[in-house]
Amino acid sequence: MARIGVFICHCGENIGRTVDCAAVSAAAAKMPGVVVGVDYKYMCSDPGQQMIRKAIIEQKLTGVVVGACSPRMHERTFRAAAAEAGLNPYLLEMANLREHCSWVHSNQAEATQKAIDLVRVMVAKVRRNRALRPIRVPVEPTALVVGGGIAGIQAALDIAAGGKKVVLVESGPSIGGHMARLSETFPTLDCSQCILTPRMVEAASHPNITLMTYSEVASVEGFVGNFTVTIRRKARYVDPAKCTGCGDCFNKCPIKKIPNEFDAGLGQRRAIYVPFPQAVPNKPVIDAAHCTMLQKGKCGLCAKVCPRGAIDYQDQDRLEKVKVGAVVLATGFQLWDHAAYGEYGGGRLRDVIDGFAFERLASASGPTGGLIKRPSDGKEPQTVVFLQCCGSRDDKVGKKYCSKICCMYTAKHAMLYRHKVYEGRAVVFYMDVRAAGKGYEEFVRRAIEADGAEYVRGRVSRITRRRDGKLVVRGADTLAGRPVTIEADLVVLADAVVPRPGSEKLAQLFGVGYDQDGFYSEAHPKLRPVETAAAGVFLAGACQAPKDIPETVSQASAAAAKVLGLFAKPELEREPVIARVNRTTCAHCRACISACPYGAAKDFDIVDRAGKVLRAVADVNEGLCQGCGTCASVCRSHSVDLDGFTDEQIHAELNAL
Amino acid sequence: MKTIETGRLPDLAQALSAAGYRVVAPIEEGGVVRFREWAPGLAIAPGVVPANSLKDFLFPRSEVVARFALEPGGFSPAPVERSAVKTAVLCARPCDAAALAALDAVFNWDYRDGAYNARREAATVVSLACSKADEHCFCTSVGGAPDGVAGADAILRPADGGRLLVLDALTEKGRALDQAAAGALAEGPAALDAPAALPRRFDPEAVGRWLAANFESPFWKEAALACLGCGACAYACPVCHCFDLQDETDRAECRRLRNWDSCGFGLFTLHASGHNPRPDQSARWRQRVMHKFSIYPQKFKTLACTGCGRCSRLCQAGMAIAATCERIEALGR
Amino acid sequence: MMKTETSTAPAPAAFEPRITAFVCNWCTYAGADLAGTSRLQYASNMRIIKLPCTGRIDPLFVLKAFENGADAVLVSGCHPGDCHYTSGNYHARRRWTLFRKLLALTGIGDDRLFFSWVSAAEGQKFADLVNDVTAKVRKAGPFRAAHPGRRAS
Amino acid sequence: MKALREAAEKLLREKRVSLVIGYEGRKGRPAFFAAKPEDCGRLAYDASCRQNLAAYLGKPEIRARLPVALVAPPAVLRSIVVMSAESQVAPGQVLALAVDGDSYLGTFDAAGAAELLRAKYSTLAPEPALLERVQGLLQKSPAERAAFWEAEFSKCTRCYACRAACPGCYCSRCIVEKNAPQWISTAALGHGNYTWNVMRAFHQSGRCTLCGACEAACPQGLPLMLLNAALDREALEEFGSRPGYDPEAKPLIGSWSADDDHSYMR
Repeated sequence: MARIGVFICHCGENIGRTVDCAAVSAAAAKMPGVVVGVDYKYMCSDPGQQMIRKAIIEQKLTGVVVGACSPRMHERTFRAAAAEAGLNPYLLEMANLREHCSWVHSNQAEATQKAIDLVRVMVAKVRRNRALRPIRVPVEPTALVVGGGIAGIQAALDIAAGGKKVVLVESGPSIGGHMARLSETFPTLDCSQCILTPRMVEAASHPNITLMTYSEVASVEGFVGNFTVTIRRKARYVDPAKCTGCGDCFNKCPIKKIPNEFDAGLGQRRAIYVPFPQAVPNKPVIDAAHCTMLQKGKCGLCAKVCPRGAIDYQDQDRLEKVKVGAVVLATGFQLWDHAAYGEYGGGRLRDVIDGFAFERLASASGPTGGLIKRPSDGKEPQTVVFLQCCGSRDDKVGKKYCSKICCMYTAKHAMLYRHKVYEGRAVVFYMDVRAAGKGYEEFVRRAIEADGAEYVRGRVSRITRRRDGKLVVRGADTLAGRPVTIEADLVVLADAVVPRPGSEKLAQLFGVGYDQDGFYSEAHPKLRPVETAAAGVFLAGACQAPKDIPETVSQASAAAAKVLGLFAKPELEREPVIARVNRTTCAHCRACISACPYGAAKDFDIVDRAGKVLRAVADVNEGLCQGCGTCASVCRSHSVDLDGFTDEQIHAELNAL
Repeated sequence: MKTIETGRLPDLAQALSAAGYRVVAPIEEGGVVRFREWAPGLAIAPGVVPANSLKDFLFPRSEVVARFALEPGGFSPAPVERSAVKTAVLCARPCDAAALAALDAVFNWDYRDGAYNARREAATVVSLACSKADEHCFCTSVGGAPDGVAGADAILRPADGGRLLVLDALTEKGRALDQAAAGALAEGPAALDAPAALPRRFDPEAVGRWLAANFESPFWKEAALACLGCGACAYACPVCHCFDLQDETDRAECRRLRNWDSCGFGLFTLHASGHNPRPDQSARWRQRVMHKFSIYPQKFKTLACTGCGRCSRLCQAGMAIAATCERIEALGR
Repeated sequence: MMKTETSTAPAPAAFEPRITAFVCNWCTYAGADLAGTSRLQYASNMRIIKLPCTGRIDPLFVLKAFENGADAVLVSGCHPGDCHYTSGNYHARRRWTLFRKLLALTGIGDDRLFFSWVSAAEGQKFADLVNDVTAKVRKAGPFRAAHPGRRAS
Repeated sequence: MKALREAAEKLLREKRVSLVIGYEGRKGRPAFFAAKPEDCGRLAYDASCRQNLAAYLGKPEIRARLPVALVAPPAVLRSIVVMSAESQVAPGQVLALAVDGDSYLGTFDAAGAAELLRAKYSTLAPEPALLERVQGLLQKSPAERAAFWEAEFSKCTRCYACRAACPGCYCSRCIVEKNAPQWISTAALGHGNYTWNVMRAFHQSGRCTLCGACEAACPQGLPLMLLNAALDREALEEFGSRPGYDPEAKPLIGSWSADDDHSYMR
């Protein structure tokens, strides 16, 4: 038999002013199943909570309704109080008499009547409440970090420093990502590799970090705390265990003229190669597409010269399973292909290059040893035009959004160029200069004032190549309001920042959302910027939105903190509001399985002792279920129910109205 | 003889409602002839066996049998009015009237059902003898006749090739109705039409004997294959009387309802444990046949079937109880 | 015997509609909270049933509300794309598109059944919505006792 | 019909099925169950066969005898495809003896049935007369519509012949039989009848193949197809839903698209 206690709060004057709280508690006391009906000035105060605890114990209450403020305000408070008195916290419900009643109605009679109704509804509900226990799921204290750029490296190092194991997966042969390709970094102009490579080495050598380069996520099973991720270890054709990285193989390799991706195609590599001298691990892989041995079975030179017999042409992709409790996605970005702009040469003009190409030209470790030489004829360009917002802020051909980093790296490029070519002209076309950030505005001003970069506000309408090799850049100076034509030797386009190819597929594997541009969606744009809708999956870096290095690193550390927080307890506790299937009545129409946003509803075979399948039904995975209840309402026979919002509770609430 | 032209049945109805009767008669609506309350202007369709039976007006498909007011702090019983309207049923079928004996028996054997008896006493049944029958009719096989008078307070007999109907009062109620209807009736000679010729199809006793002895017969499995387990047969049947009690509660009160139920439903015998003593449709179909031809006769000395044929007329799957009985009789031989 | 079912009560002079609202916990319920904290005044005719998500709302809930004497029903949740559970409101939307057609066909029209997206930030929208719905239902009058969907008391 | 009988006989002789469910060649064309090749001579089919034999696939006694074959006009073929999309029919467990008018079209499994439907019957639609009645009803005022349905639903005795007739109603425990809580009143009174009939129709949305068996089965002659046809058209116009053409189809209720209409929401 139900013994419900109803506690009406005046909230000082907030409720009492418009609702006759005494009348409400008196009416409540007469409701079926109610044994206590009292009102008090401040229920959330210590004496108020004491009043509830006392009643629970002395009156042996089986349920409690607190008529007060919004449950969003104090449900935790009162449920905690109930728990202290030995009542299961989920046997307490709140009627919202303040936000939904006293504050929005002025007529006392009406407000009081509504308050009584709201309390009656909650009394009816709480009579059907069942004691619920928080869902406990064990946590595998190992993190998977996908992407070996600065974001992934930082996240991995922080998690490892926190004493937890990390599996760092990188699709390329080496970690380091784009940052390893940069010459200097704004706004301090310190050498990118100088600050990055120590981190790369640390990541590779850290006892808590397992590095998996040249590898990709193939499939994902499980849920927060208990993911099983299958990693595809791509065939390297070089046994890293045997290889010492001596370099004999790639020095002898006859296939020499493969454009080097790392150098944005400006330099060349062999068919067996390490992407760059400081690569980690510093061990070559064979590019099967270009290797004549793997293609035609001819050559085999590298195997001959390898002193350790590390070359294995029979090598194949392997699948490896790892169990992890949390995942950090740090897959980064790439530059949008400006070939879409016919007016800029459609990608056919060799001296119209993108930001990365310029980084490689300016980099001491680049194909030109740090000398600015234009690709077509290797001459030093005397006039360089830099073009911002190439594909950004252009929803016709390019992207709607601002790529955020281009203003700064263009200023840096202009600066670096002027440092290397004293007489050279650096002309920057821009729409706006967005230099919000510590030391950023100063940096741009330096480029203009100290280093004499010429900033022209306006767009470039077309770039054409003249016979003599000059690039004729026609545009408009919108400040002066006149057309400008510049004869340039090199044009650098600040192409838009876009997600890596295949990032959608990866998001789908992990159940992470992404926007129309393919950037991963955070759980909340303000308050949960590193979480995703998929519990236990976090974001770091430019895979979520264009970011510069400091931002990327801070988000990576934030993600690491989230992971460490998740790993702090051996088990994780979740709200027990989850769906349950009545296997006796389930007809296995699979509507719930199709509807579940989390893949928590699954097929389940009912088997006899001999293991023979008697019947298939639907089942809900407690770890994955988030408690939306969509499955319950697509179930025609109502064989799925939702704890905390059961059919019985809702039916009772409706009958009380 | 007291006569009325078949086409003028509404006059009879009019006279009776003028005399304070609620008149129930077969009335066509949307292609379906149904017993329903007659109102001025409505034509009466005596030609066919209506889709529903007389039962509807004595034992309605749903009725409130108890009320509880949800007072602050608890429940308290509220009165349920038992008033039954004085009703005349026109053109009931002899097979409908014959069913009354079976209903009276079950609603009075251990406990006098107030609601049923109030309506029963207030009802005067005027049946209409059948001058034709269809392939589903089999009253003659279950002790009835196309012009049978069992259960009727008065009977109308077709005469002069169906042009006229001759009214014979059979009981006190019947004579009272006769009086009330006097205005609509003519006095004169009429040549009674021959009742429908309906050869006997099976012997219910033989069927009953086989049933009592063959509960586990494999016959049932195959005989019930077509049955889809709806309640159409039971609800159309003039004798079926099973019901279910349901409570419905809202903010103000709780009502206890008595609703028709059918042994054809799987839920009918489903235990709370999940066990079902009648696990499949063959067990349910067997129950239906046995109840009508074995169990009920043993208990009340009367069959629970009057051969009206509604069940087979309405069955979407072509289940026919008469055909089943024929086969059972054959099995018995 | 159906008589008790079909008595039509004439609308009382001052008709105060009873409106039942089914709202999701994360958007509309929070929006209603915001209306409160902003002290926006609105009609007191609506009673809210809180659910985790519009995805949880079964059409049976709506019919039960009408059966129990609601003069109108409101269903409200997160805007498309805002669902706390990523897609519960998309499932709800499709369901209601079909269900309202069925109700319209059987005599429950747009003046009885209302749908709205109200985010946690739209306190004003919620208040306006309640006032607007209440006004419309006042105009529409009591949900006919003769409507088969309503229990005759 | 000869071809149909021979095909059925063959299936039984070759033991590909344990049972052929068809219509019998006597008055009313009741369901007929052929378990032996020699029974097949009694099979017949014509337009008067309104019963949807796929409804038997939900019956445990029949499921216990799978694999079975069904005599199936186009609407029944669609029912079989819907049931296999809803994992009620395992591949190869049900064979359809496809018929149309008086011609036999061959024996198909669910996938084959879907192909046949897409090839030959891609434009099945409710009869114009039926749609006109729906439109006519929608022209009326809500009060008139309510009155119309009240008159109709008041005839409902809750015999559930409609449910028994419908292949879509294969739930082992129908929602109306759920009593904790009892969402739908089992009393054959206004509110229970309304909720029952409306929910029965709604539960078929995106699944109903408009075979008409429910209306044909109703002893009281309720115009149930008005509800089904209205929903069918809405589902087609709003979501392009055409149930029974794809054995892999996702359920209409239980899937969504970001560009579903919500003009009626504010």
